[in-house]
Amino acid sequence: MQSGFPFIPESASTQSGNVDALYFYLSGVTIFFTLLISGIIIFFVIRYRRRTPYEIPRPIAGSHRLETLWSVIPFVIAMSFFVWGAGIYFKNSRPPKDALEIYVVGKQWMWKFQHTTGQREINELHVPVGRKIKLIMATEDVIHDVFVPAFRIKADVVPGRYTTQWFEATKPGRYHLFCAEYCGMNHSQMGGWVIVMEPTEFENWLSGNANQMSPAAAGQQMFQTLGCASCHGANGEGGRGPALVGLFNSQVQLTSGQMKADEGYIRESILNPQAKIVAGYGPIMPTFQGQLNEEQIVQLLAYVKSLGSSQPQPAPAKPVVTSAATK
Amino acid sequence: MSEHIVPVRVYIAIFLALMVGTALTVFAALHDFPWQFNTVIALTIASIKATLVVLYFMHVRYSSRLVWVIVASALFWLAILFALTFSDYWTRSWFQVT
Amino acid sequence: MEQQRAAGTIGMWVFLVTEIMFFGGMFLAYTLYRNAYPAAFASASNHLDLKLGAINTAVLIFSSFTMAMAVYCTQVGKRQLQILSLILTIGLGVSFLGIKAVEYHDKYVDNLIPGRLIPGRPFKPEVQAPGTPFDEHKLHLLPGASVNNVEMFFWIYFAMTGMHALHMIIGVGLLTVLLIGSIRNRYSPEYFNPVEITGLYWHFVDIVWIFLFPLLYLLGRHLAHGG
Amino acid sequence: MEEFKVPPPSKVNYLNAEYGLKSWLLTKDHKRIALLYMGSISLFFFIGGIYAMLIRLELLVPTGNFLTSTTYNKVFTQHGIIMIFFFLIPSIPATLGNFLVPMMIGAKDLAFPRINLLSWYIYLLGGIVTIYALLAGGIDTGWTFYAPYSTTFSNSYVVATGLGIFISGFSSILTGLNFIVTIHTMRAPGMTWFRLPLFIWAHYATSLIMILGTPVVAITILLLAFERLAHIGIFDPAIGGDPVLFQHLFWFYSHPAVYIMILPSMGVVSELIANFSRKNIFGYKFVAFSSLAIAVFGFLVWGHHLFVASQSVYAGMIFSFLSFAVAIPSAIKVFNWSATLYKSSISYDTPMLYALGFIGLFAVGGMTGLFLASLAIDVHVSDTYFVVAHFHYIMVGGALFGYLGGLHYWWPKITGRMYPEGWGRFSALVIYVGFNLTFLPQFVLGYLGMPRRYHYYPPEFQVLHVLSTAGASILGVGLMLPLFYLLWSMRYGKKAGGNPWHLPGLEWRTQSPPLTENFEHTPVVTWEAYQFAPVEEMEVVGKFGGDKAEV
Ligand code: HEA
Ligand code: HEA
Ligand code: HEC
Ligand code: CUA
Ligand SMILES: [Cu+2]
Repeated sequence: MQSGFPFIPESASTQSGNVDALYFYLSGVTIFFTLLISGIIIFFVIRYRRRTPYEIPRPIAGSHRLETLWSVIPFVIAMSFFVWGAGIYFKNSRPPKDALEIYVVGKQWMWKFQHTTGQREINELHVPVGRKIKLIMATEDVIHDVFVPAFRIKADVVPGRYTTQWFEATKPGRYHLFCAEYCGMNHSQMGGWVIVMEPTEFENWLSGNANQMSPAAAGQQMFQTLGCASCHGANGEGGRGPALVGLFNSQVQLTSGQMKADEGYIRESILNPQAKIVAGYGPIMPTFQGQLNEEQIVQLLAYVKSLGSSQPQPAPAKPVVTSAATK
Repeated sequence: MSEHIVPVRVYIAIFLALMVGTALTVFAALHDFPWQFNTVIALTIASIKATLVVLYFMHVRYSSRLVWVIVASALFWLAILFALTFSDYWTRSWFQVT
Repeated sequence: MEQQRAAGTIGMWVFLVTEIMFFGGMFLAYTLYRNAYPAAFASASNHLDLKLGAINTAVLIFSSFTMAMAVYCTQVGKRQLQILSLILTIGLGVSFLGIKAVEYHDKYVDNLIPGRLIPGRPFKPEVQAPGTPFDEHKLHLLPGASVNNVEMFFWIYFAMTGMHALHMIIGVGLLTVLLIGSIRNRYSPEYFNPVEITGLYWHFVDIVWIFLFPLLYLLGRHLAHGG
Repeated sequence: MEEFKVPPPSKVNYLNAEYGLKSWLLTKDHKRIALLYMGSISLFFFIGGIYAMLIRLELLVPTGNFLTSTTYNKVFTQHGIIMIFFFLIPSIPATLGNFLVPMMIGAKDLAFPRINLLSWYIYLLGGIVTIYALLAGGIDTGWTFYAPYSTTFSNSYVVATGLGIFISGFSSILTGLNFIVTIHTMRAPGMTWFRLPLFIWAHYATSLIMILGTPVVAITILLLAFERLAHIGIFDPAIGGDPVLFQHLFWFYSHPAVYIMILPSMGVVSELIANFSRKNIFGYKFVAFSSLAIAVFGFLVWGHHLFVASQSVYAGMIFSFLSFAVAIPSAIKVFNWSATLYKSSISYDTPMLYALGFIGLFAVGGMTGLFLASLAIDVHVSDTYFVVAHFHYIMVGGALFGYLGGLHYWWPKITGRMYPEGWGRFSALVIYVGFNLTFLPQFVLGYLGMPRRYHYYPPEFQVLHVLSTAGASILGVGLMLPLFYLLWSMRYGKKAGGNPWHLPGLEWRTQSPPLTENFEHTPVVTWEAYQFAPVEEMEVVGKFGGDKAEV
């Protein structure tokens, strides 16, 4: 498990190398300045120690030139930190289009994962190496946080909305998964492992656990039992309510404007349908708030998404936080 | 500090202005203006009223520079609180609908 | 003495800065959620009693005026008028609180007290069904408004007006002390700092209301004409 | 030319002017109030320190079960709350600041002595309410109180603790208000703004933060309490609220609050560096204005605590940028202090050791803050021990070192007696070593991925945790020493005299301990800050500093 170099954790994702490089750069600068300052101080302290009890050294007023110098140099260095750090961050917070989606629901104190193909896991996540993975995350109760040190990723999971993050594992292995936002009694045990497998192995694992219903299928079932179908049509083709086919990622015409139908929007449409009314329809859809847990909402979402997205999905502008808060 | 004593007629004038402002703002609120102008009008009138109170009832107009600075800094910090918080919310997709 | 006076005034101004920031937190929350849920906030806003709100605004402005007069009368040494102004200010302040209490009671009757602020009386307004005759006790929801977010409005309404009322109560207390002081002839053109500082505080409370009134009562009125 | 006389030491001073408990509890003397504060914050420091020791003890093994998870969570929460709100925020301002601000500007007292006393009572009330909450069952939300855990899910005394913090917040507002008004209106004749010691500038900047930030956290905690009690709140997603708004409001205060903690310490260090090297501060104006700059910029960066909290990516970049900007005034201070030492006359007295230690440790703590401000790195190390190490470096290695240095420096003024120099140097050394051993390993732990607020942890982290605990025991012993020898010196220490360090500051131009009124006459200031005069002149009554310094 431990890598050869004991100061950094295992590096197992496409982004971990970038983060480490920046970390080394900052460490270098920090060590340099620490040594510089300590060196200067120690030198002065010895060189200019008090030799006679009452000596008075000549006052020196200061020097604008020097002061400007040591304001500008740190500023320039700091800006290099900023540009580099923000660059990696910005890139890493845009989930790629072709990512494999995995739904994550946190609750005190466990993680539930569900693959689009139906496999469910608790506190363990199996993923293939070399595939981009996007986590769509929700929580049943308080704020949690998915943290995988080996991938250098971390993002809070916030009540009332979806947050996302992504990674691409580069090395098969077992890596720590931690909850990194304090969430109560067993916060320190709310974790487990991310198991990265070779693609073929992963396929085997998938088929070995294939007896579960996919979230979309489960969502479809609920769509019937909850009575969504009575308004939206048996297959989401529309009726008293608008058609849901091709809804995902399309631009919806609302009475109050336009909006992209992302995950957050669909979630809100189910939980707080009054907030945003589709143009041409009345506010008749009942709210399902309080009747569904996050897992069920995720399944409905998966079903609506499975009805197809009308447009080629443009790269979302604000990842990690793409989501909208629910009303 | 100034020993400036503000004449009574100034107080009366300000008082009347404030009353007129109140009437105006209620009147304006009941009319439908395009875009967000209802909000703009309401807040502009409120700000004018507040400014009048601060300048005349609270004597800032006749006060030392220090008092001006104090008032200004309060507004400045309030602006920081708003501006930077909204730098988050306005760049989330939450506010896409207008 | 002069230094003392300056210190008192500056001290009060600095204190008012903290008050601004204190209310600032709530104004921020208000702005945020008003932007997020305009329809719900407008619907809730329209349910407030515009007439009482406007009267209260006038009452408070009038009290600010009498307060200013109290300071003036102390500065020029008109003691009788000074006492009268203080009594008027207190009276107006109390009237404001009385009217506010009436409004609060109306909300109580309509089950609009949010959360479980009043045990056993949760937030549960009746919503006016479309097409039914207008009932002032029912919540008239504009399109796009959800009752949940109306509750948010009412919480912000009670938090802000409640905090404001608390400041009014403290202000009335301070004014009462001043009144006793002036009856005992404690203040004079040479020594009027306590009156002046209390005045600053009182005007500040007035200013808060000057903003609360349009924000809480007026924005969104135009969406429901005459409502 | 104004003659300034050092009065022959009078037998009467502020300590023995009046006797009895009542004379202390009803005192309006800023110096006595400072001592009241000093007693109470020391008490809180020790409570907080005992919690720290419990944390370190428990983390000695990966699955320690000396405490249950619930208890562990309460322990670190209460450690954080007590150390921050009841120790570090009031530490320097309410003790050394209270004692010295009037003396350094040549005033008899603060502008509002009664408000000053009131602030202590408010602080005490807040402290008692908090202690009550701790005894009644404690609180387990983390010192940051994040909603909705704190509002809905925690089964602990959140409201009572919140109330305690809310109350004590007012004491900090009143202290800030008092300082601002005092510095504006009560400076002695001739004490212009640029003759003020840098300690005063630092306190002025601190006070600004106190009055501008504290009210926001007060209203936030109030709303949080309502949300918990009445199940109604602006942070509740069920009615459309956003839990992240709580974080914005909390950090709008709590980030600037970290500068409430460090600025006074920087003020102390400026005094120490100048006075123990007998040299005026290099670039006085830069250092003075950098304090104000920190106070202002400090309000612009709070979002760097929300980088992984689902804040918008763009806001993250803005806050990251601004966080780097706030580092520059700190950098200026560090370099100017170092430059002050050039061609100076450095003594190795205990306060100076603390000051030198401060510079190095603050630099490390501050620069690791830059790691956190670099977005990509923060994503990895946020909420890990890297953060824990960062802030202990600044708050213990920085702020606490400054406080200890200042305490030793002004001890003779406060008590009239010297502390034992040998013990002072020895314990400074022990503290320095213990401190680094405690917190240096935590940087490594953090980057390796050890999350903070973890009761149980994977075994591969144990070695570093053991190192840290070992360091903490050394640190604990080191911190006990001053307690003993300082108390000892109050009775047995060498008599100090008015100006044991031979310094020009106004506070040294009166007897130790000072009179209740501080000075016999209102001083008239004719000299610049840190203008050192030959010792003969400092000692001779009537030819004191000022007139000679005209040259
Ligand atoms: C006194 C307290 C104090 C101080 C002064 C600071 C100062 C700084 N802090 Fe720190 N911080 C805390 C206390 C403090 N902090 C605490 C308590 C937390 C955790 C809260 C919690 O979650 O519980 C925290 C957390 C924290 C985070 C969030 C981490 C996370 O949770 O993910 C960040 C992120 O940016 C940060 C950044 C900074 C920066 C940039 C500074 C800067 O001001 C530092 C500036 C100083 C220097 C830079 C050093 C001097 C300069 C030089 C030696 C020259 C060389 C410089 C250059 C080359 C640029 N801090
Ligand atoms: C002023 C602020 C301050 C100070 C001075 C300290 C001082 C110390 N802190 Fe603390 N700390 C915080 C503020 C502070 N801390 C905060 C804000 C948190 C975050 C809380 C949260 O997550 O919510 C934190 C969290 C924190 C953690 C992380 C807990 C976790 O995330 O799980 C740890 C772990 O090592 C720790 C250790 C220490 C140690 C060893 C000291 C030592 O320096 C303490 C030394 C002092 C003494 C030891 C007292 C004097 C001696 C005695 C009382 C005698 C007894 C001694 C012996 C028997 C040896 N602190
Ligand atoms: C009583 C009829 C009714 C029921 C039952 C119903 N809906 Fe709706 N739904 C509507 C109407 C009408 C609209 C359009 C108006 C609006 O936006 O509220 C709508 C809108 C939506 C939208 C947004 C569509 C768009 O084009 O933007 C989604 C998504 C949705 N519903 C999903 C569901 C799901 C999932 C269920 C079941 C859990 C459900 N609905 C149950 C009537 C209904
Ligand atoms: Cu979930 Cu911590
Ligand atoms: Cu910060």
